[in-house]
Amino acid sequence: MSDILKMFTTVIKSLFKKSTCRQYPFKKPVFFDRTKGHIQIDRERCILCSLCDKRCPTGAINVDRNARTWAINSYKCILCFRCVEVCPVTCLAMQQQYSAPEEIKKSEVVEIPAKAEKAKA
Amino acid sequence: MSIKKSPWIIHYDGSSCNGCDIEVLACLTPLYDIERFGIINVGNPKHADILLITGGVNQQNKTVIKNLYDQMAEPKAVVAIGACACTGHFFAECYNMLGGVDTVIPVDVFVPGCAARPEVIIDGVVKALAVLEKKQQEKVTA
Amino acid sequence: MFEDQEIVTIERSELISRAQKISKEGYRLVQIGCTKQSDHFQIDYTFDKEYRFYNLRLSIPLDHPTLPSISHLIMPAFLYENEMHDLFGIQVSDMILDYQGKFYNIAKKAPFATISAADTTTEKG
Amino acid sequence: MAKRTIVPFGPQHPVLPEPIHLDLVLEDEMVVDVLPSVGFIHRGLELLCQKKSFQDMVFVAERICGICSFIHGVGYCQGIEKVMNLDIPKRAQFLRVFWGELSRVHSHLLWLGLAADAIGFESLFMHSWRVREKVLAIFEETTGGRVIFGAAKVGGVRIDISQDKLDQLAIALDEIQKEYEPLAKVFLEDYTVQHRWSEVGYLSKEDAHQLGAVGPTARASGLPQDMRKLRYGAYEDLEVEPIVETAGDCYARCVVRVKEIYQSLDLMRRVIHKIPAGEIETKVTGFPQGEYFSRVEQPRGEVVYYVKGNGTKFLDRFRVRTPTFANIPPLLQMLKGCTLADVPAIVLSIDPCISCTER
Repeated sequence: MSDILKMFTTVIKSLFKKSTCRQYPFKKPVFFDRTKGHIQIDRERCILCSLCDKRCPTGAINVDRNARTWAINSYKCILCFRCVEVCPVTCLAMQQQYSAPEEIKKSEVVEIPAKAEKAKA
Repeated sequence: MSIKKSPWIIHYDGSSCNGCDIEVLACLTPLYDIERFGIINVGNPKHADILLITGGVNQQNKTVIKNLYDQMAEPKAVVAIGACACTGHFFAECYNMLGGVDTVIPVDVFVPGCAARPEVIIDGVVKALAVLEKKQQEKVTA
Repeated sequence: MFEDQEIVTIERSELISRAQKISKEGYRLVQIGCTKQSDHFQIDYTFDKEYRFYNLRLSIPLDHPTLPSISHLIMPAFLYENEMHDLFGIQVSDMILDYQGKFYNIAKKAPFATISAADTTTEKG
Repeated sequence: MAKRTIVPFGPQHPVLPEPIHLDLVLEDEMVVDVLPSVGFIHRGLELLCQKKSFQDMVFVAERICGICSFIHGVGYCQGIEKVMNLDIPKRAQFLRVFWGELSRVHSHLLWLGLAADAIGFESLFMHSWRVREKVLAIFEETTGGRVIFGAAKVGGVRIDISQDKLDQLAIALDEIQKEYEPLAKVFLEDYTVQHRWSEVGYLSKEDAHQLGAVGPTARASGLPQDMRKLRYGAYEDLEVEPIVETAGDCYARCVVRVKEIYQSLDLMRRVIHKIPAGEIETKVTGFPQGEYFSRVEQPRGEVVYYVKGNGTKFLDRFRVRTPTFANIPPLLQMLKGCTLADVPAIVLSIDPCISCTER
C-alpha cells in the first residue's frame, strides 16, 4: 500500500515539476563564458604573421600573404584554442556560437584589408 | 510527408573517439530529447531514414558503412558528425585511415565540431530532413 | 611522486624461463610493447605485483624478428603478441590463438616497421 | 552433444554504441567459446608521434577516447614531465585531480545508464543521463568543452578556476550528490537490477589476477587494485582507498561503480578544500630525452603510457595500453558458460571502450 502511495506522490510531483528538457530549438541554447564555439578574427588587427597557420595541429587555418586572406576550415578545426594562444596581436578570439552544419564543406575566407598593416607598422 | 514528421535515425560509430557518440546519445536523453519530434534511434538500417556517422573511415569499417548505406530504403540521408567524419582532421594522416565519410558514401550534411555539440547535431538532423524531402519529391516526379 | 621502475635486460633464449618464474611469483602481466630502434626491435614485457613495476627488456634484430610466445604460460599475452605481429611484423611462434595477421586488418603490412621517422616528418614549421 | 552454432555479435548492434565483433559459439543457448575480432576503430594514432611535436601530441592523446579524454591527456603529460624532469605546480596537480575525478563521475554515470539500457530499464537510463548532464555543465563552465576540453598541457594545465568559482562548484557537487542518491538506491536495491545481474558473468579472484583484469572489473572480484595508490600527482596529498567487492559478478561490478561515484565526489570536495594558490604551469624548454612508463587510473582501470624521446621535438615511440585491452581476456572467461541472452549485459559489465582499445 505504502508503495502505491509513494508512486503517486512521485507521479504528481513529476507532473508539476519544471521540464528538464532545454526545449532547443524553440529556446536559445545555453552558453557559458568559456564555451568553445568557433574562432573569430578581427580583420582590422590581423598582421598576417601566419603563426596560427603554423601552430594549428590539424592544419585548419590557412594564411595567404600574397592574396591577403585568412581562411579557416571549421570542418577540420578541433577547437583546441592553440591559435588564440599564439596570436601576437590577439586578433583571434573564441566565440560561443557554434558553427552551423552545411551541405558542402567550404572554408570561411576572410580578406585582410591592406591599410590595417600600415597602421600597425 | 510522414518522414518529415517522424524520421527514424540509425547511428554508426566509424572510427571515432566516442566523444561525438556520447553527444549523439545525449540528444536522445532528457536534456535535449529529440524524441519530442518523433525521432527514434533504431538498430536496424532497413527501418531508418537518416544515417548518422561519427568518426572517419578506416580500412576495416569501410565495408560495414557501405553495407549499412546500401541496406537503407530510399529516400535516405547521411549526416557526418564531427570533424573526424567530415575531414578526418589529424587522423587523416594516420596510415590506416581513408579520411572523411564522403570518401566512401555520399554525405548530405556535414556537422562541424570536436566534439559536436548536441545542438549542432539537432540542427544537422533538421537540415537532413530538407534533403530527404527534396529526394522524395524527385522520386515522385521521376 | 613518480614510481621506481625496474628494467631488466635479458636474452631472447631466457624469455620463457624468466616469464615462468615471474608469473609463479604472483606478478600479473601489464603489457607487452615493442619499439623500433635504428638497429633492433626493443620488446618490453611489463609485470606488476602490488604496485611494484618490473620490466623485462630484450632486443631482436630487424631483419629476422622472431620471438617465442609466452601465451601458454600467461594467457592474455596472445593479444599483445598478435598486435606486435600486425604492427611490427614480428613472427611469434606457438601462440594459443593466432589471428594470422587479421587482428587489426590493416591494408599496409607492418606499418610501424616500414615507416621511418625521416620520411614522415611532414609537419609544417 | 548438442549442435553447435556460430552467432555473430556486432559490429553494429543495438546495445553497443561502439563496434566490436564477437563470434559466439553456441551449444543450444549456452556460449561455449568466444572469438573476438577488433580493429574497426584502428586508426594507428600511436604513429602520429612522428608527425606531431610532443606538445601537440596532447591533443592526440585526448582524442584516444572521448569519455576519459582528460585522463588520457594527463597520463601522457605525466610521462613527458618525468622524462623532462619538470616540476609541476601544486595547483595544477590539484586541478588535474579535480577534472580527473569529475571525468570519473561522468564516465560511471554514463556506464550506469548504458547498463540499465542493456537490461531494458529505460527510465533508469534516462535518469542517469539527466544527472550526468549536470556534470557536463560543470565541465563546460570551467573549461569550455562538454566532453573533450583540452585542459591538459605538458607542464601543467591551460585554464585556471578562480576560488569563487570553486566555492560555487562545491554547492553544485552537493546538488549532484542529492540527485544521485535516489538513483544509486535503485541500482543497489531494485529487484530487477539484482535479478538480472546477480551471478551473471562470474569472475573469480584467481582468474581476475591471472588474466590481468584491471579497474572496477578487478575490484569487483576482490582484488584491491587502484593505480591512484601509486600516489602520482596530487594523490600524494589525497588518500584513496580502493573500493572492493567480492562477489565477482556483473552486479558487483555495478556496485563498485555506484560507490566510486560517492568516492570521487568526496575527493573533489577535498580538492576544493585543500587546493593551494599559485601558478598553474611551468615553462617547458628543451625536448624530451629518455623513457618512462606512466601509469594512471582511469574510470575503466589502469592505463599505461610508454613515451620515449630522442632529444628532438618528435617522440621515438608513444604507446598506450588501455584498460579495455587488458579486460578482454577476463571478458572471454566470463562469457564462457553463459546464455546468449546474458551476452550484452556481460559485455557491457567491463565497460568496454573500443576506441581506447584499438586506438
